[in-house]
Amino acid sequence: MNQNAKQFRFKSELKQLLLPLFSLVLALALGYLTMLLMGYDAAKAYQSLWQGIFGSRNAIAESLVQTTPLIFTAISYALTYKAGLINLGGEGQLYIGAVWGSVLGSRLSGIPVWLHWILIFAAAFAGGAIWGAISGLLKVRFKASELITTIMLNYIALEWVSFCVTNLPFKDQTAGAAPRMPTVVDNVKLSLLLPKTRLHSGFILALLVLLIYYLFMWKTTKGFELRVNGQNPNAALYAGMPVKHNAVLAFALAGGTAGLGGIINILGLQYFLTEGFASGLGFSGVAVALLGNSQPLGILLAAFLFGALNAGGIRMQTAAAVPSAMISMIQGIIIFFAVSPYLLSWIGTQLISGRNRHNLSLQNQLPPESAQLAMTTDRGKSDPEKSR
Amino acid sequence: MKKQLTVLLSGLLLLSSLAACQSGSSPSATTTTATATTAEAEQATTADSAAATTAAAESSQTAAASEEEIDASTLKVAAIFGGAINDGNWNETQYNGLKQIEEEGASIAYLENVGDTDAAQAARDYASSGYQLIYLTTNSYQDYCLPVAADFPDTTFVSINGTVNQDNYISVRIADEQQGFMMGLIAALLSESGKVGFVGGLEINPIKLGSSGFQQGVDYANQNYGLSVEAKRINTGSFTDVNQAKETAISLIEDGCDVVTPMANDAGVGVMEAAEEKGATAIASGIGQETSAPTATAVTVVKDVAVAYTETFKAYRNHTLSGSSTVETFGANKGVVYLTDWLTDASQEVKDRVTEVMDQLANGEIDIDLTI
Amino acid sequence: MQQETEQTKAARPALQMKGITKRFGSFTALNQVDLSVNTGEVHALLGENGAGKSTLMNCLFGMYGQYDGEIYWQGEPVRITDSQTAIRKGIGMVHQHFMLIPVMTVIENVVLGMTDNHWVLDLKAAARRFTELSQTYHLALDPWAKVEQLSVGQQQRLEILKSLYRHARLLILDEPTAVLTPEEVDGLFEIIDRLKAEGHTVIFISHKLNEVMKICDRCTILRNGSVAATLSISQVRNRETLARLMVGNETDLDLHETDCHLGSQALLEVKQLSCRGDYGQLICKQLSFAIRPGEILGICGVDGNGQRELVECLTGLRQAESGQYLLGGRELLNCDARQLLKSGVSHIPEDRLKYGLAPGMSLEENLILADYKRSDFARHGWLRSGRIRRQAMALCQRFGVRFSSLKQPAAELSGGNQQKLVAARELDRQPRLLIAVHPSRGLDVGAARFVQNAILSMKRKGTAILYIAGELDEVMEMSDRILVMYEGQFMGQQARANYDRTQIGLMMAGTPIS
Amino acid sequence: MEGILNTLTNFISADVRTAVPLLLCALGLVFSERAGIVNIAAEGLMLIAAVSAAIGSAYFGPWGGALLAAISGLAGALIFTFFTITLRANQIVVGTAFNIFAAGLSVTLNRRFLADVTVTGYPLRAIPGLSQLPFVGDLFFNWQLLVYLTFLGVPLLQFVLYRSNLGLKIRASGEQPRACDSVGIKVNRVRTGVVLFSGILAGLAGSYVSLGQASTFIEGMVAGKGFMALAVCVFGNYTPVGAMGAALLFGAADALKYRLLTTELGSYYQFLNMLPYLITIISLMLLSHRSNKPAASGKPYIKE
Repeated sequence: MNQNAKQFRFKSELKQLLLPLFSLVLALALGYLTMLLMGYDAAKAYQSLWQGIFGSRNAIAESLVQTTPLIFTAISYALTYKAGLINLGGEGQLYIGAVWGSVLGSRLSGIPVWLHWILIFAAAFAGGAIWGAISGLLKVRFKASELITTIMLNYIALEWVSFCVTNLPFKDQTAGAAPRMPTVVDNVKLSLLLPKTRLHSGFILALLVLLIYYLFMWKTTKGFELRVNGQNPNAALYAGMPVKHNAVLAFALAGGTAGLGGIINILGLQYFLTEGFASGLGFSGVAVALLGNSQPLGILLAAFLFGALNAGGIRMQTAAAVPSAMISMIQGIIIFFAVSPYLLSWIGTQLISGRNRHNLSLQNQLPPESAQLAMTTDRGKSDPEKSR
Repeated sequence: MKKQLTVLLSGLLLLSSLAACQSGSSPSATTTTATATTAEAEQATTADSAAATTAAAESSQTAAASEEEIDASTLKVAAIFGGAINDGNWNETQYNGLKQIEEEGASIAYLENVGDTDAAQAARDYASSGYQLIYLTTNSYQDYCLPVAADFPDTTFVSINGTVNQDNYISVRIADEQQGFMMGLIAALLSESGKVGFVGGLEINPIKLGSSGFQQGVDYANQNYGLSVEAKRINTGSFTDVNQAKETAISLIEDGCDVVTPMANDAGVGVMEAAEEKGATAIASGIGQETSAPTATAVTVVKDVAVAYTETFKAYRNHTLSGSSTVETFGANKGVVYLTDWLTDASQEVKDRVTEVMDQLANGEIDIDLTI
Repeated sequence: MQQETEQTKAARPALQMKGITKRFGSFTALNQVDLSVNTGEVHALLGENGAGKSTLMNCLFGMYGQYDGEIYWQGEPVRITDSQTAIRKGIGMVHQHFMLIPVMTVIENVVLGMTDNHWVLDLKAAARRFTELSQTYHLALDPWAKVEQLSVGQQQRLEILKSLYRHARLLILDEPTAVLTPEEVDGLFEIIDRLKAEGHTVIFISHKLNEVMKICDRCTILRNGSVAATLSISQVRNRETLARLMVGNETDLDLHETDCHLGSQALLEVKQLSCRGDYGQLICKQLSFAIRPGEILGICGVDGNGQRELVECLTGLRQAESGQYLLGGRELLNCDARQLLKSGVSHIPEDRLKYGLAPGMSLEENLILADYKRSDFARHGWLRSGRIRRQAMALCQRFGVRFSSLKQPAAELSGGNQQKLVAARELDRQPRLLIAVHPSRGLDVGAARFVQNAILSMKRKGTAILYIAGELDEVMEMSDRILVMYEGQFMGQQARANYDRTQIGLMMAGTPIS
Repeated sequence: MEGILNTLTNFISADVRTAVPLLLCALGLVFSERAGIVNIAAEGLMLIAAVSAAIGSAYFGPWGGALLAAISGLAGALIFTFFTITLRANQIVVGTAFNIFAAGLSVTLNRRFLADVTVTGYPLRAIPGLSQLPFVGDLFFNWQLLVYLTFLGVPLLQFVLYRSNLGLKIRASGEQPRACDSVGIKVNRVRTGVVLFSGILAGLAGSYVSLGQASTFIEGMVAGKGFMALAVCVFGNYTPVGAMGAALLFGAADALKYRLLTTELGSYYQFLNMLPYLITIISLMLLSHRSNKPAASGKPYIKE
C-alpha cells in the first residue's frame, strides 16, 4: 500500500508536469499541420512566433506585458474554482474595476501619490468585488446558476463601459479624442521596468497579487474554508463553516482581483479606458487558470504561455501573414489536451489495446476530484442547502 | 466507442483541412504579402530590431539626399486595420488604397482586426522590420502609436482621421461629415413620409461626425427646398452585430422612416437588408452594400479613403508629405466623397439638386459644423 | 416427468464462477474466487463488510467492465462485461443502494432500459403486465407512484419485481435485510421461498448468520477477497463455525467492560425534539432522552426511521422544529455546527465521504477540519503548518493510519484508514459529547475493534456518547442503554443488564414496550 | 385599431426573429442538460455553424448552407464529446476552450472562403392561402422553413423527452447514471448521442443567424447568442416547451429594446441593450426554486 501510494504520487506528479508540455507540443503540431493545409508558411510562422516572444528585448517585454492582465483574470477564476464555484465573469469585473479606478485616477490630483494610488486601487477592487459579489448573492439567495449570471453580468458591464466612454460625466472631453475615459494623471502612471518598451511595474504587482493569492488560499483559515468548500461542501457544513458567506466572499475577492487587473492595465499601459481594451481577457483568464491547475506557479507559467502566444501572434501575422486567429485556435487546442487528465492513459490504451490494462491505467490516473465523483455518483442529489 | 470517435475525429480534421486547400478563391493579397514579407521577416529575425531600423534609416536618407522621386519598388508600406478588410466600407476602401500602392510597385503588408492596444506593438513590429510608410486606419490608434512614432523617427506614420501632425506622424482627415451630409440631403429629398433614419455603429468620432452631418444635410434640404423632414439618428454601439443593426432599421421603418442609411461598417448590411425586406429606400454608404438591397438602394454615397492613400503615397515619394502642421481634409474636393450612379429612378429634379450640392461641397461653398 | 427435469436441472450448477480476480488500482478486491450455485437453490454469500461479496456479484452482473477469470452460465462459458448481457442471460440483481430513480414513477423505473420497449412507450400496457406480475408474487405496488414516495421495503420489492419483469432466473439480493424491519424481513423470506418454488435461483448476500441458517441451502464464505469455504447449511452445526470462518481467527466477541461510575446527573439532555425530513415530513417526533457523563447510549432501529435526522439536528446540520438541546445545562438547539463543535460536540458521521472528509485535500488538512480555528492550529487567521504537521503525524501514528505522506489526498486512503482518520480527529478533540454513527461500518474486524476501544476509552474519560449502528449486536455490546427508534419515536429502552433481543426486535418493528 | 394591430404584429414578428436561434439552440441544450452534460460550447458551435452556413450558401445555395452548418455543428459536438466523455475532462473547461478555438476557426474560415462571394439567405416560404389572412397570415405563415420546423419541433421534442423510450433513457442518464448502467443502458453512449444531436441543432441555430436574421457572415455576429440559449434552457426549466416560453420572452425583451431605440431613450441605447440580460438574471432569480435540474448534471460517469 505504502509503496503503491509512493508510486501513485510519483506518477501523478510526473503527469502534472508531462501533460501540459505534451499538449503544448501536440497543439503546436496540429497548428503547424493546419497552417500548411491552409497554404501558409508554417515554418516561418513559428519562427516569427518565436521571434515575437523571445526574439528581442522588446519582444520579451511584450510577452510579459500581455502576461500581466491574464494573471489577474486567471486568479479571479481560480479563486472561485478552488471554492467550488464557477466565475466566468472575470471580464465584466475587470471592466467595472477599471471604470471606477480610472474615475479616481483621472479626477483627484494634488493629493500625495501614495494616497492617490491607494484610493484608485481601493476603488477598482471595490468595483470589481461588488460586481462579483452580485453573482455570489444571486447564487446563495436564489440558487441562480452563477454560470449564467456571471456571463450576463459581463454583457451588462460591457454596455455600461460603452456608456461611460461616450457619455458625460465619464467620457473624456478633449476634442477629437476617440471615445474613452479621461487619461489618468501623470504621477499615478506606473513606471516602466524596461525603458523603450511597454513593460510596466504592473507586472511586479501581478506577481505580488499571485503571492497573496497563494498565502491566502493555502496559509489562512479563510482560504482553508474556501478550499474545503470546493472539495466537499458537505464537509464544510459539517465543520460548521459559513458556506453561504464564503461563497459571496469568494466571488467578491475574485471580482476585486479582476478589477485590480483592469486598473493596473490602465495605469501601466493604457493610461485611459477605451471600450474593448480588455476584450477576451476574461475567458483567456479562465483558460489560464485551468491550464495552471489553479496553482500559483501553474497560473504564472500558463499566463506567460498565453501572453507570449498573444504577443508572438502579432509578429506571426506581420512577418508570416498568418492571421492571428490561428493563435486562438492553437490556444484552444492546448487547453483541450491540457485539461484531459486521461489523455496519456487513453493514448496508451489505444496503442496497447488490452482492456484490463486500460481499466488499470485509468484507475491509477484517477485524480482526487473525479475519484470523489466516482464514489458519489450513486448518491444522487447531495445539495448542501437541502439539509438546511 | 472511443475507437469510432477517434476515427471520426481524425477524419473530420482531414476533411476540414482538405476543404481549406481546395479553396479556389484565396485572396491574392495574402499570398503576395507572404512573399513580400518573407525578406523582411528574415531581416527581422536575423538582425535585431535596432539594426533593422538603421538599415531603413539609411535607405530613406539616401533617398532624401537626391531630390528626385523615390522609386516605389524600393518602398515597403504597411497598414494596420481596426476591422476586417472585407467590410465593404471603411476598411475595405483603405485596403483598396493599399492595393493601389502595391500596383505602383511598393511591397505591402497589413494586419486586420487589430485592437487599439495591439496597434502599438504592430506598428513597432513593422517599423523595426524596415517599413518606411505605415498607415494607421483609425483615429483610436493615435494615442497608442504617437510614442512609437517618436521611437522610430525614420518611419513615416499616416494616421487616417488622426488629429496630430508632427514630423513623422502625419494625420489626414476624412470628411465623414460630408458623406453624412449628402446622405441626409438625399434621404430628405427622397422621403415621402417626412421621416428618415440613420443607423450608426460604434459611437466613435467619424460616426458622430457622419451622424451630425446627416442631420445638417436634412436641415439643409428643409431650409432650401421647403421640406419638413425629421431625421432619426440611432447608434447601435456595434460594427459587427448585423442583426442589431437590421432590427434597429426595421423598427425605424416601422416607426415611419421611408429612407434609411447605415454608417456602421460590417453591420451596415443589416440596414440595407431591412430596407429591402420592408420596402423602404436605402442609401448605401459603401461600394458593394447595394448588393444586399438590389431594389431598395437609391444611390451610394461613397467615402473612398483609397484616394487618401494614393495621394499621401505620392506625396511621400515627392518628399512633400511631412511639413505642414495643419491636418489636410480629404472630402468631396479630393474625390473621396462622391456619388455612384442612381439605381432607382428618382425625379430629375432631385438628381439635379443632389449634384448641385455635391459640387458646392467640393468647392467648399457649403461648410458643415464639425462640433459634435 | 416434471419432477425429473427439476432433478436434472439441480444436477448441474446454474452458475459457476472460476478464478475471479478484481483489482481497483493497487487494491485487490477479489483474488481467485470460485463460486458454484445450483439451479433452484438459495445460496448464501457470507462475509464481513468489505470481504468482497458485493464486488463479486457486481462482476457477475457486469457492473464493472473488466474482471479476470471465467463465468459459466447454465454450463455455457459467458463473458459478462455489462449488465445488459447479464440481464439477457436471466440474471437479476437487487443492489444494496437501490438502483432506482427517485423522481420517476414506479413503472418508468420498471421499463427503463428494457430492450423490447417500443419507440413510443406504452406505459399503460406495461403497468398492466407489472400489476399481474406483482399479484402472482403478492407484492402489491402502485405502478404510478413516484419512487421517492415509497418506503424502503417497497423500493426493495420494486427492485425484485424489476428483475422478475425482465424474466430473471437468478436473483442476486445484496444485503436485502439490512434496511428492513424484522417483520419486513419475514415478508422477504416468504418472497424468497416463493421464488424458489417458482424454480428461481437466489444468491443471498448477508453477514447475518441466523438469517442464512434460516433460509439458505448452501453458503459460500468470503474472507478479505478470497473464498474461505463453501458448505451446505445442513452440515453446519452451530453459528460459531460460520462466524469463525467469516472472521478468521477467533476474536473475543465481548469487549472488556471497564466498570466506571457514571456521573450522577445528565450531561446531555434532549427534550421534545422534533424536526422535518428532506421532503418536509415530520421525521423526528418529540424525542426526549438524556446521557450521563461516561455513559454510552445506543440507538438502534432500522435505517430511515429518523436516526439520521436526529443526528443532523444534534450536530447543527439540520434545523429542529421545536424542543430543547441542553449540553451541561447550556441550550444548543439550532446552534450552527461551528458553535456545537466549540462547545465540545464531536461527530463521527454516518457517511465519511459525504461529510467527514474533503477527499481531495491532504491528510493533515483533513485532520484539522473540525478545529482549524483552534489556537494551536491557527493564529490571527494564519494556519500554523508546523504544529498541524506534528499533530497529524502524532495522530496518524496513534491511530495506526497507514499512509505514504501527510500531503497525500485523503481519497487515496483505503476505506478503513479514512474512517480511522475521521475517528482520530473526532476523538482527539476531548469532546464532552461524542455522536458516533456506524463508526465501524466497512472496517475489518481489527480496525472496528480498534475504533470501538478508542470510543470506550472516551467513555472512561467521562464523555457522554451517543452510539448509533446498524448492527443490533454491535449496539448491544457497546452501550449501557439502548433506545429503539421507529418512525421518529422511541418505542422504549432497555438497560444493559436486561437486554432482550426479541423485545428489541418487536420495538424495531414498531410495537412500543415500556 | 389597425395601427395597434400593426404595431402588435410587427412586435411579435420581431420577437420571433430574435427568439428562433435561441430556441433552436436551447432545444438541443435541454436534451444534453437532461442527459447530464452542461454544454457551454454552444456559443462556439453557433459561431462555427454561422460561418459554415454562409460558406455553404455561397457555394451551394441556402440548403447547402443548412447542411454544412448542421455538419459543422455535429463535428464540433464530436470534439466536445471526445474530450468531455471519452477523456472525462471538465465540461465547463472544454466548453471554454472550444469557444476560444471556435473564435479563431470562424475567422480563419471566413477569410479563406468568404472573401469575395455573395451569400444568399434562407428564402421566405409563405404558406399558400393561410399567409393571405389579415395580420395572422403575415404573422404565422410567412417565414423561412427553419422557423416552422423550430416551432413544430417543440411539441415533438417534448413528446420524445417525456413519452418515448429514448426520452426515458436520456432523463435517467442525467439523474442516476449508475442506475441506468445497472439496467444495461450505455450511459456514455446516450450522452454522446444527445450532445451530437444538440450540436446539430446548435448548428442550424447558427445558420439562422447568418442566413435567416441576415444573409451574410460577420465576425462576432453571433454575439453571445449561444450563452443566451444556455440561459433560455435553464430558465425554461429544462423542458422544450419551457424553453420556447423563455426564448419568446427574451425575444420580446429584444423587440421592446428596438422599439424604444426609436424614442427619446434611443440615446441611452447602452441601457436598452442591457434589457435582455437583466431579464435573464431576474427570471433566474424568480424561477430557480422549481427546477428539473438533473442530479448528475456536469458529472462525468465513470464505470468502476
